[in-house]
Amino acid sequence: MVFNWLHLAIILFLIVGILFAAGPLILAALVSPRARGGDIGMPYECGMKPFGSSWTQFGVNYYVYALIFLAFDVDVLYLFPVAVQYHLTEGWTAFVKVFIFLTFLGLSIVYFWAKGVFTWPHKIRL
Amino acid sequence: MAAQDSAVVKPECLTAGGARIDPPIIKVEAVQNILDVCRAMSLWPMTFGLACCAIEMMAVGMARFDISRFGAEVFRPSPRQSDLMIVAGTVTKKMAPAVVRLYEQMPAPKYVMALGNCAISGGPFRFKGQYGIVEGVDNLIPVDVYVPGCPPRPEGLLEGLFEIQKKMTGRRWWPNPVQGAVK
Amino acid sequence: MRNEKLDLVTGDFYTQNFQKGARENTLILNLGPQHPSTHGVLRVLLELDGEYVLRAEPVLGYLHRMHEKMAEVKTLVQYMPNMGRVDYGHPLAWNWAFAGAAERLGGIEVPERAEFIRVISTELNRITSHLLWWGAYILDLGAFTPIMYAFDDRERLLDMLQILTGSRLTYSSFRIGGVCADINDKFIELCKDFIPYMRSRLPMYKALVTDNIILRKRVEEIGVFDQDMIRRYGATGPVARGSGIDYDVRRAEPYSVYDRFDWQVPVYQKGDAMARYLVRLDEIEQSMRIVEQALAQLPEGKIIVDKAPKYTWKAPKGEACFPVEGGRGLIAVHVISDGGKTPYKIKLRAPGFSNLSLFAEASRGTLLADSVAILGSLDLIIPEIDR
Amino acid sequence: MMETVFDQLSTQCVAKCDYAKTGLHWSVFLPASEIVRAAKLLYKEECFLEDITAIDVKEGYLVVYRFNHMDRPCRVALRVLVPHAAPKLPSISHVFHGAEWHERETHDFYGIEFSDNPNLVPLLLPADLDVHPLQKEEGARASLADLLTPCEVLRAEPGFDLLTPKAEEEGKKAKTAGAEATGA
Repeated sequence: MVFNWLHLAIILFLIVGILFAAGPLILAALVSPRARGGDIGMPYECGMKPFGSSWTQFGVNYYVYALIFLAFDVDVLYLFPVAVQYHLTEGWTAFVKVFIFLTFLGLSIVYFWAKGVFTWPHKIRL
Repeated sequence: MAAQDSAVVKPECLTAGGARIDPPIIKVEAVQNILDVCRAMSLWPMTFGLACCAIEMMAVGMARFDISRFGAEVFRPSPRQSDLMIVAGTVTKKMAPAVVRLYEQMPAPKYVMALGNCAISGGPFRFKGQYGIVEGVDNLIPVDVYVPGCPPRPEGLLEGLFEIQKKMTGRRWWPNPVQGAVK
Repeated sequence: MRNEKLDLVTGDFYTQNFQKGARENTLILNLGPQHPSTHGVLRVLLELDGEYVLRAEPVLGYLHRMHEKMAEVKTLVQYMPNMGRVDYGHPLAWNWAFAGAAERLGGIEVPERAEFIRVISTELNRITSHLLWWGAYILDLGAFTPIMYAFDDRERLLDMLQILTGSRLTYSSFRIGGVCADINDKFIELCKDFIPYMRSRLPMYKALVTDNIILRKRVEEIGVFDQDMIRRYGATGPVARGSGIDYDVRRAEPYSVYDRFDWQVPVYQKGDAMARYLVRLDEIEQSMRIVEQALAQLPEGKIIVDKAPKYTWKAPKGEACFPVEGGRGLIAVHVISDGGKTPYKIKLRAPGFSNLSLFAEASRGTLLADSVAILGSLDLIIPEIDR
Repeated sequence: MMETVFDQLSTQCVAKCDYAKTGLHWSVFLPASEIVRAAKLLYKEECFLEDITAIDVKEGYLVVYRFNHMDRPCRVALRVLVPHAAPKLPSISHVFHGAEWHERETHDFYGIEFSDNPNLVPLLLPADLDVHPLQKEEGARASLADLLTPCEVLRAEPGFDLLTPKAEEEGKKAKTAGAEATGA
């Protein structure tokens, strides 16, 4: 594999990127004084000692929200190449294919809508 | 580097909670001076309004007295992102552990301004047989600047800010309203 | 990775006491003393199931400044500065309540001009209190600009009140038997400029904030209090008037010269946070009307009764209570004296104390963001609650 | 309107106060057992609780409940005398829920126990401070008759002598309760 200027540029770009990101952090660690001891390790909760841990069970809504975001995120991933090549296609086939792909995602929205994931009532009965 | 100067405050322990501040690894005079000026020009105060002085602290943040002319208008609610703790109001005995914990949870370099008579010495609530307040916040945490008044006028708070900047960088950066020249 | 260090039972006395009634798998959180939306040092213990508040318990006392214990150490005339620091939102109402109670006890008649100066300065102070609440409340809901406008107007008011009282925030300018400073032309001129200026600002606030769809979504239908709940907790002031109860101490038990002015008491029926918001904004308009009429009818004469009580004044035996309509509700100072140099006991009835006591029931089952909106709509000043 | 409430209660003394001098309309003395019934009656009358406080006098702690009405303002002060030795009172917080805090505050300052108050932990004082700051020393306590402004007693139980100034203060008018009751 012949080593030419392009590879060097890439490596340089990599190093500068890392330095640009990590540099201030390292500089700050070296140059600034450091607070130690006391409650600095304790999680900040308005000046009070926190109680119990936050590793408790949450409602399923939050998980489903993340799931829907993930689905559509991946969906956009697939749509990128389609967008690039779409002007080369002719006829309706490409359109129909993308349409089918999107309807399945739309179905997931309808399903979760029916399950009540998107309804956040202002007040719940206890 | 006021509260952090080991010469100024005994190094082994700054607060009752056993917190202390270690000096930086690279201690080059020139670098520290430059950094001090940068820190002085962008002090981020923590919204720690306890009582009446908090309203004057809010008034300083607003348009008329405008603390943002001096770089300190970003009032951070959490101690993790602030480096100036303005104790604005009466510290009661019930609130004392929270004050110490908030001070300890601030990253170094950190500075404390005791705003108002209550934070300096208990102020109007210091009388024989008082059972509820801590007379002066310097019993709990090391204080850099005391701003007297009940409540001090917003100009007083700005003067306190200049004092902290003077303590950090060694000189006053803004014209003195009375003499006009920079001392 | 689980954080073992925290699994052990921590928290302080109140957290453990609160935790006894907690359900399984809920998060106990401190909306603690140092929190941007609690305006001072109010701590609320929340039991959360995800976003929903199952149970809330306000914990007080983080700003208890022993006003009632100080009353037994100081003489009556010395106690006035405390009244400026019990409630720094509307201190002149507290000055009035205390001075009124002492005057009732001592049977002292206040001259006409002093009564009018009291009305003018207290109503202007009510406007500063409502502007402070308005700016801070919208700041709680997330908008930063309105507090800039509110404090801009408030500074003009503070300049005017500085002429009458000599200080910016913690006023103690009332005296037992009158007022300490007279109205001069500069004050009247500033007042004459301020009222039309403020009247031009209120429509702008209405357009900028009140009709803003984001605010309406955050504040309408939130924290609905019915009249029975208001009575069970003893909430008064804008909190009660937001739920359709037409109770204003200036109208119910008219004191001083309030019955000579023509003004309305704004009352809204829905009882949600929006209703309380609108009541306070309308009250700014009503206070300006009162100030205008009071300035027009300002009589000549002394501003303090001659031989007004001095430092060593001993109040006669007996008890007296004087209710006043403060910015947050019914303020009552109850002075009990045994004829000695210092009063036997002074009880301060703070409206914020009762208004906050209904928060636990009002925020059950609401979203966390809505419970902050309810807390802000109660207009809390913490030293008045902790006293 | 308020008279009907007082008639249904077994009050120790009912007095109509002069509003101009004291700011109160009625001042009623009740035994400790009557307070919950009084609260229920006043709740039916749509009154609201202004506040609860206590006065430390020679005879004991005088716990003062002040009620008021929102449409027809009429400030009623219900007074209950509780001995120093065992200051105990039934709680009215299940009738007026706002009373829970007022009772906790009075418990903080005076150490008066309010039985079945749902959460009788210190409200304003630190949890570990077990001194009750507003209690007076033995010598500083005044007797009740000196403190309250004399008001026109409508009805008083024969054995009720709290409001009569004690005979041993020589400059005092030695009015006996009997003369008042017959006069009303």
